[in-house]
Amino acid sequence: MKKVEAVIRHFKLEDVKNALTEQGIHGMTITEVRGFGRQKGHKETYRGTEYTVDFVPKVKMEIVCADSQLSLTVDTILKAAQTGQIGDGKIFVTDLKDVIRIRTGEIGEDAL
Amino acid sequence: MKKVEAVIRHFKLEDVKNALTEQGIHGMTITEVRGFGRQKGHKETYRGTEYTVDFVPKVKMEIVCADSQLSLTVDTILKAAQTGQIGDGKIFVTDLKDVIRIRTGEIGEDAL
Amino acid sequence: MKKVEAVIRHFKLEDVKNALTEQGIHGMTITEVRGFGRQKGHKETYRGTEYTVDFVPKVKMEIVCADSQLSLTVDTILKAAQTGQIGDGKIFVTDLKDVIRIRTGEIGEDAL
Amino acid sequence: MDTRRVVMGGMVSLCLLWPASVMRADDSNQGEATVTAEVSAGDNAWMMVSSALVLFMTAPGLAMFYSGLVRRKNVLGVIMQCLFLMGIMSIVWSLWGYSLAFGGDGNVRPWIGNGEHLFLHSIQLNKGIGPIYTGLSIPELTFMLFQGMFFIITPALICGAFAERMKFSTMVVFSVLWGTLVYCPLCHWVWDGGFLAYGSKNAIQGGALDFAGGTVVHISSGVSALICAIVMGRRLGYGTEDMRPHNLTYTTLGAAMLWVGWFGFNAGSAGAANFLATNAMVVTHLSASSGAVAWAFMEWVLRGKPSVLGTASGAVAGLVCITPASGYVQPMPALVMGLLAGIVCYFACSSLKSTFRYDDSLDAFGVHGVGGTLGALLTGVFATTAVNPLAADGLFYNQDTGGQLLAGQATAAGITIAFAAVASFILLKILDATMGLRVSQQGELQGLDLSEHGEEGYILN
Amino acid sequence: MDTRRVVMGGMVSLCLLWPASVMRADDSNQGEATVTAEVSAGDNAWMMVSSALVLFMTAPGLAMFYSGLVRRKNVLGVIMQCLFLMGIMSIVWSLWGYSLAFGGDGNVRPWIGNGEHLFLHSIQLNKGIGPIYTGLSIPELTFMLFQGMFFIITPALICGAFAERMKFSTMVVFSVLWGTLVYCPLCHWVWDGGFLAYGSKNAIQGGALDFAGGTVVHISSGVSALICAIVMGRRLGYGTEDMRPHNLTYTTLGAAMLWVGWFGFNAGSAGAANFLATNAMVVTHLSASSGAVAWAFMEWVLRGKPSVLGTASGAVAGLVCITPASGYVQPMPALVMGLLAGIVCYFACSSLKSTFRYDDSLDAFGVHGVGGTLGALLTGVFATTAVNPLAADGLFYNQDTGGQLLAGQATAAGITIAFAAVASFILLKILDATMGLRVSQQGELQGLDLSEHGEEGYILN
Amino acid sequence: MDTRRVVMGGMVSLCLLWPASVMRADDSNQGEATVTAEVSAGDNAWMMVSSALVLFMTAPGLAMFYSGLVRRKNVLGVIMQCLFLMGIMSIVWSLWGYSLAFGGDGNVRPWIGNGEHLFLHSIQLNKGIGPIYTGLSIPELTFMLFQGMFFIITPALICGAFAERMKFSTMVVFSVLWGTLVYCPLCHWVWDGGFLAYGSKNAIQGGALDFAGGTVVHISSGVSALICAIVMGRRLGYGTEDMRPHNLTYTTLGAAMLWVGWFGFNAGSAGAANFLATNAMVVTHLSASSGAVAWAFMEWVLRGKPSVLGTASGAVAGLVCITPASGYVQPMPALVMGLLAGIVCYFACSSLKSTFRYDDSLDAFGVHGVGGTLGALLTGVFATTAVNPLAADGLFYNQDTGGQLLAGQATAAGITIAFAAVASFILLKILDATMGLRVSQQGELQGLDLSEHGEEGYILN
Ligand SMILES: Nc1ncnc2c1ncn2[C@@H]1O[C@H](COP(=O)(O)OP(=O)(O)O)[C@@H](O)[C@H]1O
Ligand SMILES: Nc1ncnc2c1ncn2[C@@H]1O[C@H](COP(=O)(O)OP(=O)(O)O)[C@@H](O)[C@H]1O
Ligand SMILES: Nc1ncnc2c1ncn2[C@@H]1O[C@H](COP(=O)(O)OP(=O)(O)O)[C@@H](O)[C@H]1O
Repeated sequence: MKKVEAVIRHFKLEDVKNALTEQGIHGMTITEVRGFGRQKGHKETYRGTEYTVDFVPKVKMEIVCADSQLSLTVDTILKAAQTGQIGDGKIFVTDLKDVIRIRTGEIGEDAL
Repeated sequence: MKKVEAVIRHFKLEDVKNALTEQGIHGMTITEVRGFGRQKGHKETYRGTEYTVDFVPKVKMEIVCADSQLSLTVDTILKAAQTGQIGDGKIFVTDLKDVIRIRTGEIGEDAL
Repeated sequence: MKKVEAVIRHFKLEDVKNALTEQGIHGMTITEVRGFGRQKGHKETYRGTEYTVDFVPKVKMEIVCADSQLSLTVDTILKAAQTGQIGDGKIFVTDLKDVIRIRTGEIGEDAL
Repeated sequence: MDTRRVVMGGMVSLCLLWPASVMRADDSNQGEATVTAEVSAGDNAWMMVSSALVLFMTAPGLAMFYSGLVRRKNVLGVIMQCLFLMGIMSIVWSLWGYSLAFGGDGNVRPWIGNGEHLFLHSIQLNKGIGPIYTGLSIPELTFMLFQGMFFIITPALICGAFAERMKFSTMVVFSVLWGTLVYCPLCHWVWDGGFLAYGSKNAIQGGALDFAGGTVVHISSGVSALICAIVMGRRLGYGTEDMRPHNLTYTTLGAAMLWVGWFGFNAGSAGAANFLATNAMVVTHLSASSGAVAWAFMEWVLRGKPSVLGTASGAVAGLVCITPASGYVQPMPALVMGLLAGIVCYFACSSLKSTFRYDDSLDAFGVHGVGGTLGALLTGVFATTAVNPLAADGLFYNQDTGGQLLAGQATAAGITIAFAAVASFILLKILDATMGLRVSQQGELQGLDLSEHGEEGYILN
Repeated sequence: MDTRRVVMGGMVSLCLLWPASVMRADDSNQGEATVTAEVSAGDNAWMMVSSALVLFMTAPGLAMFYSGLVRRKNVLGVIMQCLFLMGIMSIVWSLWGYSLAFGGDGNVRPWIGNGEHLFLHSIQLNKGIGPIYTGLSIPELTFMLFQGMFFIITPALICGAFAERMKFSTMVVFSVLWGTLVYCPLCHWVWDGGFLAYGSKNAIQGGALDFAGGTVVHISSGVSALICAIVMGRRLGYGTEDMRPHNLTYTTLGAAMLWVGWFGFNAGSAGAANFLATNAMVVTHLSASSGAVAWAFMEWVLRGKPSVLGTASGAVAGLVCITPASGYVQPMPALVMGLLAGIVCYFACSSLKSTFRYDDSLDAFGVHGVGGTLGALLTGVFATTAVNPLAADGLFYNQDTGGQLLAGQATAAGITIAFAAVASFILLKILDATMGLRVSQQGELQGLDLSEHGEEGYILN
Repeated sequence: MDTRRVVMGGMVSLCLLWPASVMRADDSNQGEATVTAEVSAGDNAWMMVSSALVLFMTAPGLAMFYSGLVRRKNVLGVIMQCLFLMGIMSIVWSLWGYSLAFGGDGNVRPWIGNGEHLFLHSIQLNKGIGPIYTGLSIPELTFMLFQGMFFIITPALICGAFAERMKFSTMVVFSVLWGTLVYCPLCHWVWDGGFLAYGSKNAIQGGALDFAGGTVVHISSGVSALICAIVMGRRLGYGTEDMRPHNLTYTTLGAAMLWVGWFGFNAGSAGAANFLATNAMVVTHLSASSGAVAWAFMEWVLRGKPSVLGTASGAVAGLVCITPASGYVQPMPALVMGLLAGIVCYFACSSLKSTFRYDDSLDAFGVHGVGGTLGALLTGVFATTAVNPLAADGLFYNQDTGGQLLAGQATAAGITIAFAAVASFILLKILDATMGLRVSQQGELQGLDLSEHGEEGYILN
């Protein structure tokens, strides 16, 4: 099994979620994160004191899926999250040892 | 070493934490997340405009442990977090290459 | 490729970020987390009712880097985040299967 | 559905307008009964301001004070209780509440008002005020409005006891019934010449001094709150889960608003912008001050740190305690009253509750019940005719009159406690059997904002 | 740069001080025209309080009410609109607005005021008030200030329609122009004896009763808001993205503040702390109450749950509706008016908007436009000379005078609607062509707090 | 422990009640000295409202304004300072502060008041007011209360300078000492006929006009704030860490509340609801307006974007600047004063601070010190006898009287600056040596909410 982590833009969240569910991918967990990369932050000035805000708010999406679903998942995210502007984000893929569903104790792909 | 990630219900956090510490597992990191899965969200209506809220607030717990502690950790979480209702959450297990304690620079299981 | 996750103190964030960028590491994603470990929490009393707050606010930093950059990354974090006091945090290293840049679809180290 | 709606609407409208047309027809007759005293602009201005201040106490004041103390998932539930009570209690007050409380002459009808003011019928054109309050130079409507604000905040105070678990529908019915059956009689007893009113013909033990609502407002609501907390039972997870206040900035800002609004509550109870109002305002301010400092110092000494919640709670305790006394005591005794209120309520909230393990979620009893009783008694100690010739000298100044006064104060407090407790208990039991008191377990876990109102308080991402 | 700054500053200063010195020189002449009636401390106290209350309505009241309804990223943008309008509109009012609105005699100049009060020149030393308001015993400056607070809140209400997308600079220019070209004439027509004023010589259809701003404030702003919403177009992502209110605690607390502040708005419109003020305050309170309860009950019946946003909105709807009527109707009809306002505005916000799919972001039209029109009409139904001998009996009491009155009310409402709509439309089109109405798409996505003001509302980690 | 508690409590009670009983015994004697002027309901209503408004300024007003500007971890610490000062300063004021400030006749005792009003002893039954303020028709208790509110807010303003790092215990001691040793004398000098009072027998350079507290409140607190900032040193991480305001919605809402409350501050300083009060209210409003707009425009021109923090700060700057002048200047000059305040304070906050690198965390000096001084001087320019016959014509109207006046204003400002600076410096050095000024480094890192009070501001998950 694989864990797909995608850091995306906030306003793409709804689109990505819908695209994924349309593809039959029905589970995910999201986290508010702040990212730093090529996309520049911005400056804020408070009574003349200037702050450079480097971190940009992003959403991280974690999706665990069977190996067979990996490319579907990645492709779907890629398509739905892309704007072509710097700051669209990244997708990270990790190997997963195991998944367990807490409610039933089911293990592996059954747990998804 | 392993990283155990468990997505659980908020009101189970205290129970799970206590169960883990009772078992001698004394380190963890938690994050506020929102989950999407079988558990349905809810509808909210604001002056007649209806919103479907799909994401449900959950807590993600990350516990790094020695390989030998893995099953104890997973079992403890399973037992403490279960309600039997849809939405109890999942446990993900990943292999970890390395752990370092920042304070001392210790590496591996010593760092836990 | 590797994913380096570092749980650090809030007030070290700026230092660590600067140290990393100085070393040419220009991408990272951070999350607000709460940690539990050797560092004790504190007590809060509200009208005579006492609560023990076990979880301590921390920042989690995720940095994906090429294998060759791993030790540089870890060392840089270690140095910048250390205070020597209990609670400095941990660094976790995981193997990463793949990285994709959403904007371009680039894969692997090119995506960083 | 549509026809049902129309019919419903029509009926409601009729109900409300019938008195309007009646009253219109009656104008000629009423004309004679109309009181036509001169309106003093200064007094009327002050009483309008005071009315606004007392409303301001309920919301934003109390709404912030209370809502900050609950968990995030119940923040709207608490605000809703305050806001909805502003609506429903005002309607009830105008339809029948004012009449039950202030109708008839308490010397003649010591138990409950009559129907003379139903629908505000008889007073809406009065430029002056009726026989009981003949001294005042404000329109009776102003008086009605000012008193109506008390009718809102009193049940709102009770909400502190059952926060985070009571069904909204039951809360509404409870408040309307409680207002009608507990508040209105009490108000009549104490403030409309009834059998607890100081100097009333029928007064028991000479009656009690209650300038702005020690018995009527604070003891009654505080004791009822305790009964609510006991009858409803504790919140799920009480004692184990994290139930820290989710937003102490709201609570403390709300406390400050209560402090400001309380000037209307107490100084407005003079019914005029006279010296008595000034005295009430000064002692109110000083009692709040020493209450705040006292509670904070208790914590400082006993726990090592003064807390902002403690300071805010102490201020409210001081305000509660001075309420019945504010038209009768002088500045230095007010400092002492606040001091005692801060100390006594501190122990009530921290020790009493944990000893008996009832879940008075926001300490409505610990602050209002205990502080109100303390205030009622201390009024018997510190009242002085130097401030108010209509009062008597309390125990501190004169053993004879003071002893008598204190007995009257204690009797009134006791009767209020017993009455509020019994009546609330019966009401709650009936509602429990019919509508149910608590939300479902799932609703409680999810939080009242979502389960009762389908909304969220903060969406901050 | 530096010299530019100095020159700029100098010019501005000159502009403002020129009238100061002129007016100083003129003092001797002005002396004669000065009205020297006695100031009543009570009335003046009440009117100063009322002025403060109306300012309190704009901020924190409306600022909280509105800002809670937008998304987090636009919270400061909304507060900024309220705060900046407090500044700029007050300046405009003192320089020329008051003169355009209240200069000259409306019986003689029915369309627009004259320049007699430019820079407050002629009134700043008046201890009494000019010919139109001769009954009042307050300094004209007090009256000017009180009216100036309306000049702030009216454009601020419009902001609800274009929230989350309008350019700040254009908003400022629009508000100044709208205030000058729409508000001032309307104000003159209705309140300075112009052609819509009840009893004015030039009145069309006998003119309309508008005690505290049904036409001048609520219809005008509500209708202009609708035009803004339509001309500006919908927000990006409207209908698909999550646009839930980010902080309903602000919205409900703000609604409570509006409620309290509205006492100044309506009861202050009596111009004195007399019986009429009391009546206005009582009916205002009752209409808010039944509005709140009615809207909540509509939701309860139709959707299963009463919401706190609904309750707050209903209270505001009730307040809007009673505004024009508050000096003319009695308590029970006020309950009915609030009830109807709650129901009608509920449908306006939930059905109308979704049917026609305009994006009146915060329902400025649904509440103020619809509620204001309803109130203007119902004034023609429930007004009674029993409350205010200067009024007429409405349809509910007398078919003849009532029919006539209702016709006058409807005419004034119609003219206000047409005028506000056309004028706003033209203004917006001109501004669209010159300055542009909307922020860039990127700015809208980022949020107005950052793109327009370079700040963030909450930094909570 | 328990016995200690009882003993402590007993002693405190004794302390407070001793004067109560004394004063009781003295009543007969005091009777003669009692001033028995007629109370004007209108004036008293206004002064009670004003007192409430000034309290409202400290909290919620200033508490929100300031607490929004710090980091999340210190939000309660700031609110606590305001709330606790409401308590402790009021106690001090009633025990000895009022007597030191307003006891005795300043013409006779130009340096400090005497003990005649200790414990409010001699004034608590006065229906009128003492010799210095003979014109007023309010009870002296009202005057005492109103002035007491200033005694709260002035040290609260200083808190802006040492926010996020000062020990709470030291802050309390500092405030009590500062209030007693700096505020009370200053107040006596300027407002009780002392050597800085305009027209006083002992006045230096003729004394200074200070209607509502330019020197007494703003210069004194602002300058002391600067000394605090310098003596305490900068916050840890100043200049490198993220110290952005954590909640600008609070700051701006708080600014709006300050604006509203300031009507009580300035117009209340008339002591009556007369024309002078109206004038003060109007010019206050206009100065706030142009201050807000001016600061925003400065940012707009120099940085490209007007900020909401700038607008709020500008409003406060305008309010500060008009404070000493509000009973002496006319509307148009008020617009100019606000304008200048907005511009000057903008530079003070953005350039001065960064140039000299002191950490005046919330710009207490930049706004109150600088704005207050500017206002004191401009009073000498724009004051006019047309508004207030007791004043003199300023430089703008008359070179002779104006030059003299301006000299008096400058002298008073200079003396206030020197006195506040030196006294604060000495106080701080003593406290540093004895109690310590700053929390531990660890406490500062953790935040004052936890380290000093053991509480958290927001628990939002
Ligand atoms: N090396 C990295 N490790 C972890 N997260 C990264 C890394 N590089 C980028 N990110 C995340 O991806 C986001 C987008 O990256 P950025 O370089 O700004 O744009 P793009 O992906 O379009 O090149 C960042 O905000 C950050 O959250
Ligand atoms: N495929 C997945 N990837 C990541 N997280 C998931 C996935 N499926 C479920 N989750 C997480 O687990 C939570 C519970 O899942 P859900 O399907 O609702 O209930 P259950 O686990 O009882 O079947 C979700 O809210 C989500 O946070
Ligand atoms: N086993 C673990 N799994 C995951 N996170 C951990 C673990 N142990 C510690 N942490 C994280 O590291 C932080 C610091 O750990 P702690 O034991 O307090 O101090 P130190 O690392 O200096 O020994 C914790 O707050 C927690 O977030």
